[in-house]
Amino acid sequence: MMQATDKQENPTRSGLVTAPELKRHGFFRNVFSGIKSLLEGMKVTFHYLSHPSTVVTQQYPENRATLKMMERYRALLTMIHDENGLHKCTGCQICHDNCPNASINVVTRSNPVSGKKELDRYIWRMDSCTFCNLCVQVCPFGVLKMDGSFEGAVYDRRLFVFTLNHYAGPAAGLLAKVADPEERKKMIEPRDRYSGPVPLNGQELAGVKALKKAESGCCGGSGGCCSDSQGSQGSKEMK
Amino acid sequence: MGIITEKLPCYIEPIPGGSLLLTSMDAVINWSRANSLWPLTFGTSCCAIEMMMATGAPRHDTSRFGAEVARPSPRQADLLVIAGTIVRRMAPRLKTLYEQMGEPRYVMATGSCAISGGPFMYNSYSTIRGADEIIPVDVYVPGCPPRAEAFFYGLLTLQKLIKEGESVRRPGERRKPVLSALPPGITLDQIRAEMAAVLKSDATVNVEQAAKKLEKESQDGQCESADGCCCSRT
Amino acid sequence: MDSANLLTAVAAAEPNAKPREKADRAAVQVPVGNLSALMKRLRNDSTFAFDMLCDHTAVDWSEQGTFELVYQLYSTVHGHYLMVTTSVPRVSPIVPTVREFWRIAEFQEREVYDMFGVLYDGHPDLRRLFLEDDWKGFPLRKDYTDDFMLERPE
Amino acid sequence: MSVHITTLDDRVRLRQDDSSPLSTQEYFVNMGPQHPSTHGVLRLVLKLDGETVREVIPVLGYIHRGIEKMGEHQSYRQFVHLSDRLDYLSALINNWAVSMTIEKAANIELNDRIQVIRTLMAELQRIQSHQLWWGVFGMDLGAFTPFLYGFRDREIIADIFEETVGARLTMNYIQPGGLMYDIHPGFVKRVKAFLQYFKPKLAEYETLLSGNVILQERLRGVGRMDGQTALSIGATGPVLRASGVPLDLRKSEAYGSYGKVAFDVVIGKNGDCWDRYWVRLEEMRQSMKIVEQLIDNIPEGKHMVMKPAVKIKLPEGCYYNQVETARGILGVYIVSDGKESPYRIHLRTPNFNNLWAITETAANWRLGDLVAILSSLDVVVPDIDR
Amino acid sequence: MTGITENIWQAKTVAQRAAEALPESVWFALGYMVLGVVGVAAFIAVLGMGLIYAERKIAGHFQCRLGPMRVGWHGIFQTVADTLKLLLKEDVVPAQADKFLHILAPLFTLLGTILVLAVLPMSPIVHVSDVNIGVVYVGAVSGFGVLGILLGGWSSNNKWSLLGAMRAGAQIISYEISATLALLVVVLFSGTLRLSEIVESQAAGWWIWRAHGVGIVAFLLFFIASLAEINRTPFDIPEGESELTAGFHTEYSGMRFAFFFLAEFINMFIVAALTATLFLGGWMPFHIGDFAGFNAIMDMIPPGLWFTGKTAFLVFLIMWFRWTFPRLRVDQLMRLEWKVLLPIGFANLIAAAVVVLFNFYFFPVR
Repeated sequence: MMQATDKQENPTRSGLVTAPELKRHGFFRNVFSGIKSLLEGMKVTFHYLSHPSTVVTQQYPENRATLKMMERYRALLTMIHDENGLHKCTGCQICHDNCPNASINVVTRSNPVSGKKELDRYIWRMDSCTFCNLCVQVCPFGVLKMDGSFEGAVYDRRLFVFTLNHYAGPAAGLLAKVADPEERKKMIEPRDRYSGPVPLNGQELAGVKALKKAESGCCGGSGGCCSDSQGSQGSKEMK
Repeated sequence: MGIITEKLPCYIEPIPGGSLLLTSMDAVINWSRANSLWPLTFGTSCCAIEMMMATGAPRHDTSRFGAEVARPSPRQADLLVIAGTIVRRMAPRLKTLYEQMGEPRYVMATGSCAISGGPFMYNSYSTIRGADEIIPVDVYVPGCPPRAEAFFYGLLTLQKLIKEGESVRRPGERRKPVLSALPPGITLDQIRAEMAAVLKSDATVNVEQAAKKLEKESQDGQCESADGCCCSRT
Repeated sequence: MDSANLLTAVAAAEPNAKPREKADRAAVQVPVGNLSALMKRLRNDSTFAFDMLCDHTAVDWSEQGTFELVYQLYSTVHGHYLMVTTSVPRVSPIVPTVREFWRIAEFQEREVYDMFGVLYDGHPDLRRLFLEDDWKGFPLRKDYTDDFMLERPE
Repeated sequence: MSVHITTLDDRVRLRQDDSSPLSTQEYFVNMGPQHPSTHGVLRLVLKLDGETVREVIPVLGYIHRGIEKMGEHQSYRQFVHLSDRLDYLSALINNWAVSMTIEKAANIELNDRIQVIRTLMAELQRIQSHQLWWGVFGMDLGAFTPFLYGFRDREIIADIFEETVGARLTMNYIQPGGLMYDIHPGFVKRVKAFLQYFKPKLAEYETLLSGNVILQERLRGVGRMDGQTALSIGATGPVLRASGVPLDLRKSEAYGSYGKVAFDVVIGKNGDCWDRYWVRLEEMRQSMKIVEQLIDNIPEGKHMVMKPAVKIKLPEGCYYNQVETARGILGVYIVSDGKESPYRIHLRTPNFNNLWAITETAANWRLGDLVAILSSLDVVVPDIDR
Repeated sequence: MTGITENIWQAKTVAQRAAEALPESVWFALGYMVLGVVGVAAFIAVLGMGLIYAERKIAGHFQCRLGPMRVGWHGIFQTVADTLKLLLKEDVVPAQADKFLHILAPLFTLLGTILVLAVLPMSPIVHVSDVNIGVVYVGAVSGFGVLGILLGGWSSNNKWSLLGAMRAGAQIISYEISATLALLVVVLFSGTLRLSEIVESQAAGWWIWRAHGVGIVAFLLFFIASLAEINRTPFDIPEGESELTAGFHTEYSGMRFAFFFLAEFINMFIVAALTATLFLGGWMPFHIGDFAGFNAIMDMIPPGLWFTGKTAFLVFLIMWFRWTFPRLRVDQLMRLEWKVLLPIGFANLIAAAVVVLFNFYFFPVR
């Protein structure tokens, strides 16, 4: 087996490090070196006990105010809306096609005024999202970004279905071309960020049909089924 | 659950002042349960590593919550963290584990796989699409995998559920508190303001309606809809 | 040995072995009948000395009605790779086992049986590896259907 | 024809040995799928004689998700993110393996910057993976504190990844045609800070665990496996190297930037648990050496040589490529029929082969040794089951 | 020296007071007894919770983290919450288990610890019962613990439990021998089996060094063997988490698991307290020969505090071991006992006998 050593490529750089043999000594030497090794180990642990500065714990709920996620951390898909509240999504479906497990559903409609195809609802299923970032990468218009807000635990998995766009209507660039503010208002329709209970089964979710069914269902598309207006303040009370 | 939580309330309730006693009993019992969630050492895949980061890494340290006593035996555990994918072969075992746990037991599904099958949702002949198809889940923690802080947020959410949703008056039933309809970090006011900014006057009507609905529901304290948002367990 | 020399040497050792086309490394194709003999030669002959069976898997060419069995061999002595393939009909997929040459083949063959239903002649413990013993069908076959599986919605 | 299909029930049947009045009765015990030391949902059916392990029968499939079947329905780019979920502890290296196979097949040439960053990331991932292993190894042997120390140091690398990649475990960072992001401006500083931090910590690891007489007694000579058996079982990575076979693809194939750096292949002598332990510890040192050599010499260039929206189609044919992950050789076998998604994709995962070493090594050792051997093989179960 | 302490702290146990009171009134005596029982029970509960909290906190700081933080100030009520929860948790008895034995087992384990506590001289006044054969009694009743473990493991009808119980049985019984041999050294020196008298005999100096090298060896032997008897790391083989899931208490939940858990920690205290009593002078203050001033200052510290301090130090040592060392293997454990500790123990006992016989003392014994 050892002849393989010679056959290694890059022989100039190829060093081999071999594991050391564990030595056995006489009875008493064994006992004393054994006790010495135990004491050395105890010294290491005692060092940490006696130096409170080595404690590295970050106390999460207490440090919420100062906790800052890394800028690239991927925890929540968001649609970028500019200062006027407009997004650039055209409903082109590229993100949907690239999503590995169809967590993105782009529902389009034709505009009531201009009749053009445009974004109605941008539905994102956080429950199945793998945060692989492909959608953000492939978007030709830079519509999406991954946000670092990770606090998303809920009691009901239906709440993981989000509508990312704030309004249904043409993208920012197209809307800017419309001069008349009255017409602009007609062209867009509001959408909450949360779309309400959408059936969980993937088959039903696919397509507009399910959405319409949900809208006509018990709670309607806007308010959500069971709600807590406190949102993020909730966790402060938990303390 | 023993005598205290099962039979006693029936006797105490009729006594004058018994109701008050029960309420304070609730407070104490729920406090102890919420603060002593011993997890089962159970993890199937990637999420287990992040869970270990949360429970094991000194930086995060679940022992602050009293939840570092990971029990290898389901009999002694209170919290079953489903960390990772559940496949068809594992499903009966998961059910057994859940059944072996003594009441009160709580289940937390962390990560996309445990919530919905996640990356393995489609075209997989083996992956269960969501652990709640097998056992009832109390709290869902999104992420793939959720980071340690998200895990703690889930733990806090669970504590809230225990403190608000349990009572000795109705043993075995856990009432989920009013659900958070909005994504975390977003308040209704924020949406209202943003919407108003974009859509001026007439567009806000829709949001106002939603707000009224929300307020009404939160006053009622529970959901009226028939689709079972407020899951109770037997 | 580089791949051209290797192919020549294999062809000399086993006349029925033909180079497999459209492969990115040295690859030969042998009839099932010659597989066992060739593998024995490859394992024990010092010019080949393939002491490691890196990988063994199958491909379901359902249109041609065959399973292509793929063996990836590596020699730590010479540092060369060889891919050996053989085809068996889908209707009666029986292949001789190579377990006696490489221990790991026992488990890799079990996996292939589990996923494709390829039967290994002489295998000591041929049973399902990943799926339950009473699973119906072989999932990696192209015609596998399952009422549990969901298609990705478009 | 002697094809005989068996079931697990056939396998776990006891043969009563009544030949001698002194013969003891053997019995079967299920270890797993939920067991603290099987590191996931591995199930081992143990045939025990008292405390002594007579036979180990691994039963797999408790996390078999059918990734290979899914791969046939996904585009090449999408499949990369599934490779994260194989051996999640070396997710980046898995990404690299799949990407490299695709790049080789599609003849995509990469610039030096991409190669160097990939190599850096892979080595950091290797250190991180070994840190976790060290901690868990300590815990399996009953020492709880190393677990915490391993995780403490692992967090620092997780920070490095989080800053550049945006994820902590499942990265999807190395993609066909480059990298998802260029490195973060703070990357180099963080890595250097880590190197400075971790060197004394590694010495501390040695004092706390390696030098400990109890640990040495638990590992010496336990679960010995010679090189020939290891090769026959197809074991790779530290498990194979500990048995004295210096097979390291980083050296023999010199992919990425490994050809430009000096590092040593770490091998063991006896192939026992101690060697496997020591090989991994030393590999952390070697990985740090590689990182040190590369961190100051990241060449300029683009981080992506092709646009992410471009659909990849491989020419018809079959492609096999291997890389060295933290646990051994990961091989990716792609059969393409010229379409957007592979006709067949197969992953030769290192843990699949390494696991079977337990059937060779654990017999006639005690239950406690079985845990040590299993832990020294460092299996990640989702990587076995795929 | 003894005179001073006797004058200040007149040694009288609860049982003695009860016996004194008996002629006066039966009710009075009964009151004392009830007081003793309630005292011990309360003591056990508080002590157990305190020890568990301390362990978790100390473990935290050994491991660069904080330990319980969120329940009360620095998590001070953490174990209270745990106890309450465990009390109210569903008590599962597996269907296939031997129900009677399953329920009995944790009681046996806890009983063993309570009975030992009864004779521990914690200070001259806090001493429940002063048995004249205290040392023998301690050795005898601590065997209840292993009975509970064996019963628990057997009755659970679980192979892991049984394995754990068998390991525990082998281990505890083996190490009992070494512990007893080490204990006999002290008995040889002090010439009494009464624990209070053993403490008093150390007024001039603790046995650990007054008995020359013999004392130190006996101390180490006793401490190591006792660690093994209470299944603490590095000898936590019966409940080795990574090997046997949870060992003998795999099938226990709620209240009964809490008993095992509590017994484990009380045992830790008992080992520390016994070691302190036998080798470190119990509640005796630390004296150096004839330095009267120094000795007087030492005498001003109450004996209860001395006892607590010594015990706390040893408890800390046990925890320190736990959070540093890996665990041994079964056969190594047995080898350590039968091939290392036992021969040393015998040799040490003979050496002690020689010392006593020929009166090789640096200090006078009495």
